[in-house]
Amino acid sequence: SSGSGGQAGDENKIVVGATMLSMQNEFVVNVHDEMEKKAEELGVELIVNDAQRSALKQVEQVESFIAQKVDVIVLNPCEVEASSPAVQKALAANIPIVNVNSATSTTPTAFVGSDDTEAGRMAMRFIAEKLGGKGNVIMIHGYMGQAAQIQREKGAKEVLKEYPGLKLIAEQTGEWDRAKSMSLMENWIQSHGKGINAVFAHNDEMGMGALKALEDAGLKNKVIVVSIDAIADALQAVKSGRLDATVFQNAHQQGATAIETAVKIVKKEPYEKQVLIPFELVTKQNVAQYIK
Amino acid sequence: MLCIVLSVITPNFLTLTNISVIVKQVSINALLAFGVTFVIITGGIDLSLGSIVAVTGVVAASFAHPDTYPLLVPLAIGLLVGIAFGAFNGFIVTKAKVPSFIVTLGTMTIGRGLALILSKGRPVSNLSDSFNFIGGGSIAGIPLPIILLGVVFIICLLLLKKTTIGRYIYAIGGNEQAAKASGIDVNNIKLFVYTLSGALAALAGIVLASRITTGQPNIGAGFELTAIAAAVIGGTSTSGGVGSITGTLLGALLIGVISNSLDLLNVSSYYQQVIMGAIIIVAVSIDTISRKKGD
Amino acid sequence: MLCIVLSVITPNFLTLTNISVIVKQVSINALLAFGVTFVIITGGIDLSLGSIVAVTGVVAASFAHPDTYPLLVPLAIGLLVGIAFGAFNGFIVTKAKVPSFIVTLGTMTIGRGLALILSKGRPVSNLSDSFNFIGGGSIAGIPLPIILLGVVFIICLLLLKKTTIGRYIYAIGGNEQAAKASGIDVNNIKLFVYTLSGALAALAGIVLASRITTGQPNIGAGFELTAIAAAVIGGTSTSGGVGSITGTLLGALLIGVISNSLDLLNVSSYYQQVIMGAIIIVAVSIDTISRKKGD
Amino acid sequence: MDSAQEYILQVQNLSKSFAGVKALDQVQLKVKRGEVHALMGENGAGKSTFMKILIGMHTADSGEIIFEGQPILSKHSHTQAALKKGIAMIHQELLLVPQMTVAQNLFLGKETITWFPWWVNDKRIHQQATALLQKIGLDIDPQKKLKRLRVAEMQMVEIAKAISNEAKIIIMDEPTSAISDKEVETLFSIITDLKKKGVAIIYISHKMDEIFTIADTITVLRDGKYIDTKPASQLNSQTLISMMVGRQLTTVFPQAAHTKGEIMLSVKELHRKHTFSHITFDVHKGEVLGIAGLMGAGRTEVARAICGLDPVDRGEMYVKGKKVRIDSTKEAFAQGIGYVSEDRKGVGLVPGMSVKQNITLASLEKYSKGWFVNETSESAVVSKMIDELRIKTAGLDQPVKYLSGGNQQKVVIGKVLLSSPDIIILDEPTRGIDVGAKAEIYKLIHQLTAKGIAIILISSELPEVLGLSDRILVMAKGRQRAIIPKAEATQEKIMKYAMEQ
Ligand SMILES: Nc1ncnc2c1ncn2[C@@H]1O[C@H](COP(=O)(O)OP(=O)(O)OP(=O)(O)O)[C@@H](O)[C@H]1O
Ligand SMILES: Nc1ncnc2c1ncn2[C@@H]1O[C@H](COP(=O)(O)OP(=O)(O)OP(=O)(O)O)[C@@H](O)[C@H]1O
Ligand SMILES: [Mg+2]
Ligand SMILES: [Mg+2]
Repeated sequence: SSGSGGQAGDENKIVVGATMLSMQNEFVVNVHDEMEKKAEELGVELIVNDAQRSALKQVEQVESFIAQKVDVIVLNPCEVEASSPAVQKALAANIPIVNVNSATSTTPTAFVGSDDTEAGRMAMRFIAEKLGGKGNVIMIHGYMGQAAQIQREKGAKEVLKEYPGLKLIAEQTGEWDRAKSMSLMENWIQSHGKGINAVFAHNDEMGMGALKALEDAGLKNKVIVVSIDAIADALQAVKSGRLDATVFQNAHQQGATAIETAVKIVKKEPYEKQVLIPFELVTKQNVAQYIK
Repeated sequence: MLCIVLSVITPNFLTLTNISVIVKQVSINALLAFGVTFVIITGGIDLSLGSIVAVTGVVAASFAHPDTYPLLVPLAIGLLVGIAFGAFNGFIVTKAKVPSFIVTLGTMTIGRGLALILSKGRPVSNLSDSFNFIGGGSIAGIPLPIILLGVVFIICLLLLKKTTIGRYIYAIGGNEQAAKASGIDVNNIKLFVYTLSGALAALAGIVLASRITTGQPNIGAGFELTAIAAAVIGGTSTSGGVGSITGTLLGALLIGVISNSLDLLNVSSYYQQVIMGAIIIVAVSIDTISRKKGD
Repeated sequence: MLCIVLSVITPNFLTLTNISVIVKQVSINALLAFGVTFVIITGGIDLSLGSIVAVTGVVAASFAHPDTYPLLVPLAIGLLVGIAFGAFNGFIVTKAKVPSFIVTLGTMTIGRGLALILSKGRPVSNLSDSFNFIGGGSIAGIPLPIILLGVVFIICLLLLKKTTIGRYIYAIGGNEQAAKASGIDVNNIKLFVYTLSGALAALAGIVLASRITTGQPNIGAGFELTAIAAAVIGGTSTSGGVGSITGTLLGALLIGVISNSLDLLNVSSYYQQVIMGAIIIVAVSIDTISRKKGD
Repeated sequence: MDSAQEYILQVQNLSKSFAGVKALDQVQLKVKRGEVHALMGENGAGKSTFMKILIGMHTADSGEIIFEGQPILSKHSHTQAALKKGIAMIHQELLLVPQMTVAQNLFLGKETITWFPWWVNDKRIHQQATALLQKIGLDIDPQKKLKRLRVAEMQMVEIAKAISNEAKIIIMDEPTSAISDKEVETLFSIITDLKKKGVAIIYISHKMDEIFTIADTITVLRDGKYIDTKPASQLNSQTLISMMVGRQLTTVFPQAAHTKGEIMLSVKELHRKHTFSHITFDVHKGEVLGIAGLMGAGRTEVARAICGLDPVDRGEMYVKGKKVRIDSTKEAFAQGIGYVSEDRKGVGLVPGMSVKQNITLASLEKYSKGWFVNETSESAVVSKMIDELRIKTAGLDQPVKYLSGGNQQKVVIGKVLLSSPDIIILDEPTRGIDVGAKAEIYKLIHQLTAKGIAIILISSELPEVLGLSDRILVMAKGRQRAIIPKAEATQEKIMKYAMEQ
């Protein structure tokens, strides 16, 4: 069957068009899986496109959804600004659009996600408390310019400002990548050696990379490592006491709520314009409840 | 041959709006591919395209905030940046005789860095409506990027097929020694070709920034490979001397149509990649084999 | 020449541990660069390296969970996958006569898709200690990746310089017609070269997966360019017939040292890119100019 | 009755066409052991195509090849098999690897295997190469990169390579097109040796005197068709030529008195490190200045320097009395100097471009309005040139790489003529050109001088230099040894200066 959308097939079946930031990102894949599950449960047709991190592609995919006349669009934005035209176009075409996970500068019909600034704050506050407000910190950024990177940095730096005893001795982008961040950490161990007290990585992949480098250098027991996302690998590492903490971002709830909200909008049922799903700090104490 | 592949794949999707969507989507890649076609015909390569797209986008956007400068300023400055990059590539390739692969790999990295430095790593947004019109507006119902693509296509076509410069470009790629011995100023032509490629990348960068209403410092990574792929699928030989603008346009359309179709068919993005790769190999294989038979 | 650049840059960083760190970091890129050096000398290119790294990493990791298969199984299967990819590249290049750029661009996309399909887009983790030892362990204080790099280096060096196969590889790149007229089985040699490149990429993929203790489906994008850059910086000519394994190793080291130094100096990543690009262009320019003077 | 024993090679009804153009039409050939069998025909007659089928580089469309009583399949490219069976070939277009050394080229594909399979022993190869080069009296360092050699040396390497194959039959496709008399002698003594060992030679050349010196039997092709096979003793130059061209052909060097005019080009004390020095001469309007010398005398280098292809270290040049500095070919063209290179493949042609595009490449601006090429006037002028030079081509748009060697040479000449130069440097202009075309080029040279064009003619064929030049400059070892007026010039005198140390 040609997938070309709403006018074909079952008259009553709602068609949802979704464009995802990148299906190579474990977190996004998790959100996506939950969306599919929910779509099946609610009996709606879900068309998923992968923007492969390109805002341009994302805009194009939304244009394509508009041409296909889908009933509602779910957008997992690549960029705050650059993905905005997608929202504008959908609204202009009178198709409701729901942002999931991160924001665009143009306000969509509804937003489901979490506040990345809060995640940055949470992680850095954990470090500050563990170090007693004094020590040398390293930050490994995500891909520069992406919303998650900008906001996680912002949150972390807010906390750093509160603790003048904490010194940010180095920061660099690990491009969300485990191998890259491992190399970075190896190099920092060369230049800063035992001077490093804590590492904050913008995601778990990079956190795990830094962790491995520290372990290889025999420094792990002296350095606190915290990252964000709570991917399976990271949860295992927290459980076994290798990783000090990760921040749980609830992919499942985000994905499910996004579809629910989208369907509500189409059915003209009442819906919340903004659903903020809180981050949760995961440490050795509470890790058990996050491991499936 | 490619035409056949295109028309076999396409029919289901040939609604008028969808064609316009596809062509619009293809326009950025086609602009880049036109430029790199010239470079490849001379026997070189240009890997800096994606970064030039990012830099020019960022720079143009910085001058395109509402109520600051007239529209001409961001356009002119953006183009100049692209031309400067292209000219730099051409200069090093011709003067220092460094392989174009290395030079443009270098400017690719430099360009990316500059885009990030100039934008401080943050997207440059809040652009004037007139600027955003370039990538988003239409004239007489035809989206502006499509019109632009058409104009550039015709200019490039004429330039390559009908002018002395075009003839010299083929000659250099076919046998540089012979071109030199025929009194052709090889260095100047090469300089021109890289500059043109840079200028077209700048144009693409401006259209792109306007289309997504932001100057994105990290956009465009990998664009160069897709552009080169379009050129090579369209029959341009990476060993130089052979190629055409029409072929490149068809190559770009093929890539665009495949990816659009797969999206429409709701093929999972993982399988999309496998299918896309396979179609490209198969299409070019059939093309090569049938051309050989004709020999 | 490159040696000089290296030693000018390096002295501050010449602690023994740092050298070992650099070489370890360089090892992945060097393995890929060795393979692609063979391909480039025959006049081809291999863009599929990064994807092969990802696929083999994912596949090997899938068979490397603790208490499942003996270590040999993930290693053998991983290598086989890489060999299959390489052989496929070689097969299409020689049989369908499709330009290697297109073939390997196709397999690059296919490989990435397969890696994602096989891993369902999620990293494959929880690997056995013995598997993780390959990339993380040391023998007599020397990290295993460095030992491996040394062994592969010597094999590649001998293969290219001392065997008939190496001789024929140069001949094909230098003048394919002449090679054919001398009775060399050009297709077989090309097949071998792409297969070797695939096998080395598989090796790199296994080492990398072991080093980061996960099979990552999205790793390796852009690795091919860095590998090609190492080869070309090391003097391999993209037009074929010229190149050496030692040169490629130096090229890879240069890239590694620069990026390590810039990290150590805590240069912002934006400026790092600009500096990295500039150094590459300048280094190769000086190299080219001085070599021309020596003529 | 012909016994299969006697004939090492028998070819029957062989046909081959390229994209509809019949290159070979039912040709046949019978070669005896130990004979030198000349294959003759005009440019484009199909000789090289025929030979490439024998060596397995082309596939025949139909026909039968019997080698040593066994049929050879010509369905696949099988160069390797042909070499193994004992067929070797000296290629018209030198097929060598420029980046590899002489020794490596000589033993490419037959490196001696040592203690380990695939292991090459470069020392052994080097020794063997030295011995081989010595045997054929060639003074080249086997460790030199091939691209550093002169064209003539490359041709000798190609010859040495074919000989080292220990083949039963050696095909020689214009082996002497780039070498001088001394090397030709060497080659002929090698051929005599080979004959004694029972090796058969198929010999292709456009040089008549060579044919009658060396050939036992002659087979003639014309337009891809088999004409006849005769013992060489039954033919002479005239009868052979008429078999080849199908008509009578006379006058080799047309005798027209040149009227010497003003000095067009004057070169004073030109010097380039390691290549030539003290080059001083004038060329007058309407004059042919011949440059003679042995292989490697530096003639080509002087020509390249004058045309701006290579830089000079010292010296002055005057065009029509005006001092000029020429740093690029563009300037040379602007000063009215045109150059026909001896290396048509490397410097002369863009192989992938059409005949038309190659011919107008150096003068395109004349056939364009503004930036745009005026294709009508371009086609018209090219058609005229094709007629004038009798270039055999399927059309204006035929890529030159599909032309036969001789016709390619004519394209290069046509290109330079179109740039309407005042001074033309012809470097081995008749290399690989058949007798008919040669006569036409000689005629052309006279037409040009009659128009007042000054010509510098570099040629390794002494009769040609003697026959065409008004004065002859002799070079040896990069130095100018003498300038001899035509009246005083003899072969012996030229050779005396050319051999000077
Ligand atoms: N690969 C090819 N494709 C198309 N036509 C070709 C090809 N090779 C040769 N020809 C044509 O076949 C004919 C015979 O060419 P060939 O090279 O065999 O001539 P030849 O007798 O060797 O001439 P010469 O004396 O000039 O070397 C020519 O008309 C040529 O244009
Ligand atoms: N050292 C070198 N490096 C590069 N090219 C060289 C070198 N020596 C000679 N050549 C090439 O060889 C050609 C000149 O050689 P050639 O033997 O024709 O010289 P010549 O003195 O004119 O001899 P001939 O008498 O054979 O014409 C030039 O085209 C040049 O490019
Ligand atoms: Mg011939
Ligand atoms: Mg010469």
